[in-house]
Amino acid sequence: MSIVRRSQQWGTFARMWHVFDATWQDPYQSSQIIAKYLLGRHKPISHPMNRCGDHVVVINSSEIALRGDEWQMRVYFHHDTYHGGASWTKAWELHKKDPTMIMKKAVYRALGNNLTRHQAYARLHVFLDDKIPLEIQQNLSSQIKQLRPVPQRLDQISPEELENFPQIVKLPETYVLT
Amino acid sequence: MFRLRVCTRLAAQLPRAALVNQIFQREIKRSVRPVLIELTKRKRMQKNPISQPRNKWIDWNRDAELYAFNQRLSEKFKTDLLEQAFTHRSYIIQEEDERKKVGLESQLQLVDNQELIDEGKQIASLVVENYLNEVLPLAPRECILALKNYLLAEGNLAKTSSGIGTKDLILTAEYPVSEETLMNTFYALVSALNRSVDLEHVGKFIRDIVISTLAEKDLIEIWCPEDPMEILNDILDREGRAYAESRIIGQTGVNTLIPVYNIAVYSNKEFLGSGMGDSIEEAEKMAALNALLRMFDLLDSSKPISCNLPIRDAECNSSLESWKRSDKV
Amino acid sequence: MVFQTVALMTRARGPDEFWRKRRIFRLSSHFRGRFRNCYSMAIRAVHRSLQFATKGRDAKYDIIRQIWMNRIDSAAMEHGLTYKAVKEGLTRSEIHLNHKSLADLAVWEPRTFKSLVNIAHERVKQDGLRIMGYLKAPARVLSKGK
Amino acid sequence: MACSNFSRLLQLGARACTSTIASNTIARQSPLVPKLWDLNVRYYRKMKGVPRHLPWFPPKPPATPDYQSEVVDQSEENEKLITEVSKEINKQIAEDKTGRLFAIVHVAGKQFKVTVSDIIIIRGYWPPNIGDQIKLEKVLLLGSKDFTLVGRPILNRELVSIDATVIEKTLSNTITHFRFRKRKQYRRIHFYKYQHTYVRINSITLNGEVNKKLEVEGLDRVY
Repeated sequence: MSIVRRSQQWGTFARMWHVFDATWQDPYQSSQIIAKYLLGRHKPISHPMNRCGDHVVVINSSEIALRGDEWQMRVYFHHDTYHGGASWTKAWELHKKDPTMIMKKAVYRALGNNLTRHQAYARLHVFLDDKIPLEIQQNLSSQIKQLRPVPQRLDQISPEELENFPQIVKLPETYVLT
Repeated sequence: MFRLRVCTRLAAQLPRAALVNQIFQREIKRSVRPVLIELTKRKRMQKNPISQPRNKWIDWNRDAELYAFNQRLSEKFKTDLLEQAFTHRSYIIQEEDERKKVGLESQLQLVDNQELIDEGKQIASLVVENYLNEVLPLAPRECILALKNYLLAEGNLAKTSSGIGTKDLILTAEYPVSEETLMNTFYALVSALNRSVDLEHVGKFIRDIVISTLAEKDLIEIWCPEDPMEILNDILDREGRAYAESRIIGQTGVNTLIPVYNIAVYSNKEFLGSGMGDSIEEAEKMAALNALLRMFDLLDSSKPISCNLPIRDAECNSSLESWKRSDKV
Repeated sequence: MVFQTVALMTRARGPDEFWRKRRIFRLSSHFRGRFRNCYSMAIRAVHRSLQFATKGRDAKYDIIRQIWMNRIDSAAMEHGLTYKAVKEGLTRSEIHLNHKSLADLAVWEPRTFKSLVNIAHERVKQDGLRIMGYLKAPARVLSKGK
Repeated sequence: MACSNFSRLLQLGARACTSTIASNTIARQSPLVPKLWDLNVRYYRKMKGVPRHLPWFPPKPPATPDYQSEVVDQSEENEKLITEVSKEINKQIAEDKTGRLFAIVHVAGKQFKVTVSDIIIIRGYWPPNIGDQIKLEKVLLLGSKDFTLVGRPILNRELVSIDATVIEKTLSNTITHFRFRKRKQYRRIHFYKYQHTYVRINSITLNGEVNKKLEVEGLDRVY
């Protein structure tokens, strides 16, 4: 193989590092996309026998948003193999214990059940906030688009802006809203 | 199906009696197996298996084979020249010695091919270089010479030579025929064709048989400049442009075992080429190499070597020391 | 019955089974354990493997087709379109490249593939198909041929 | 990364290729032939899989084209674009700077992506014999370093010529077709081979100019 071919191959089969911001994202929908990147299914060269998966760094996993009443209804099962060792943890409890766990479990499930799962899962790095180690930050080279835009919350808008926002009706200060 | 195949294979191996058996019997007889085992055992016990060159077999008809050689290649070799091209010096010496042993005094009426070989070497070298110059007008002289050396190397020519069927026709003392002899025979054939027809026809012969093998080769594997950055800067300097400047245009996995850097080289903000590598130095080298290959028109996307151009004299390409784009474009 | 010689006493045992078994052993030469050399086990394994081979020859094309579709999809997603939209747009523009060629182009000729995606996109937009989603059509593309 | 970077870098060139599609010479479709989608319009309108409409997303595109809005006549601008691009391509062709050409050809029911000195294997019965020089006429697409010509569905056969030679006719490996039902005394074994024809692509050439309007066409052969 000539050095030109070697270099071409090195570039083609490069392991990229993507970042995904999980703020206000549904972990179970976004894990479908993340799994695609981890398994390399987003590349035109992908093939079941071709290990071309990328690394994905998920940040702000503590800010995820579950749909509807899933925080109460979604339950995680664990058994410690002893009698009476079964335990059921609700999503909000698990999230309180470890804010990265729901994201990790969602991606683990989305990777599918075959031998590539563990290698692909090892390429997932989840962080609860946007503070990530410098050596990982330097590896990054691309960003995965969020599923939905993050809406602005009322408490994040500065009071000046709220003051200057055009109003249809200017209510008198003495008017009491009940 | 399998049965048929076994039968045919046996037919080739067994004496005639067994063959008759195969035709008239539905199955293979019980006696066949022990016989075959015995035969194999004996063959294995033989210390020096006798093998003879094909042209020593009694059914060998040399004249017919020479005629077939001519026809197969659709060439017009003159018969005496063809005969001479296949006759090596060692064969004549061997024959004369044998005659002396028997007691015959008369001289052999054979001419060896040494003269043809020397002439053929010159012709082949000339033709190949001319054609490569024509077909790769932007490549530097070093590249042309490297390609020529590759094409006219002993192994390559020997392969070509045996490919056109010279192996059994060669008259030489050695057996099996060495690569050098095969190569020399090819040169002798080239010269014989030159004397039989003309130089242009020989050019086509060499183009079709030797040069066309380049079409499937990666040329960079055969020739690759050693220090591309230095060469690139020399060329840019000669053309009066700014020195090459490299910039990282992409990188990923820097702190891992498999980092990838994508580096491009620019001259006065003009893009020259880009390359990938596992370190910055490597990627820079590849970028410079890419820029060079772009200039020399040796990329994958550049025009492939065509094997149907007419044979004519071409200008000699300039070497790396004096290569300039403005001369060519 | 009177046998004159010992040779005539021998029973005719029919054809030599060695060659029949040899055919099977040739096919089982790469199997593991006793499936390689014991005939009664080898014949069973060979039958199974030949059945798998027969079925697998057809099943292979389904898998290959899946891979082609996946490749086209991932290459199209790079330019913001789905597999479905690309295929639809190209068919409507009378460009009848099949899965294999499109996958080949996606891997080896990314620029050509991009231009095809753009054509498909423009066509899908013109015909007002919903599969286009919310993407903006590329500039400077004409998909209406005369 | 290689692919995405590559395409991003050379976006400009790719844009140039896309516009060639509209050229009059290349793309031609008969008005008599029913179009593929004519029958299925209703089906597409019912198609599912449309993204959910969230309040902060821009409004949906209409399901059918808006026929009542004002149509801006862009034909002049388009014509200008077409001439501009085809001029650039023709310049490359005239100077022989197209580089390596590749094409997608349709041979014996299959499509092959080929370039010069490739060998393609055609499976099954195919009449051409060893040594036959053939011209592959169904060219679906022709590409080079800087432009792509896309046929609708095929390119003009006077514009592109792909010459090929049949170099070998042989058979495939033996394929064993074995059917077996256990405990049912059912066992069938068949052996077969496919015919293989090896075809070497000798040259891919562009004859004449792209988007050139000829007075008379189709004179290269008479039926």
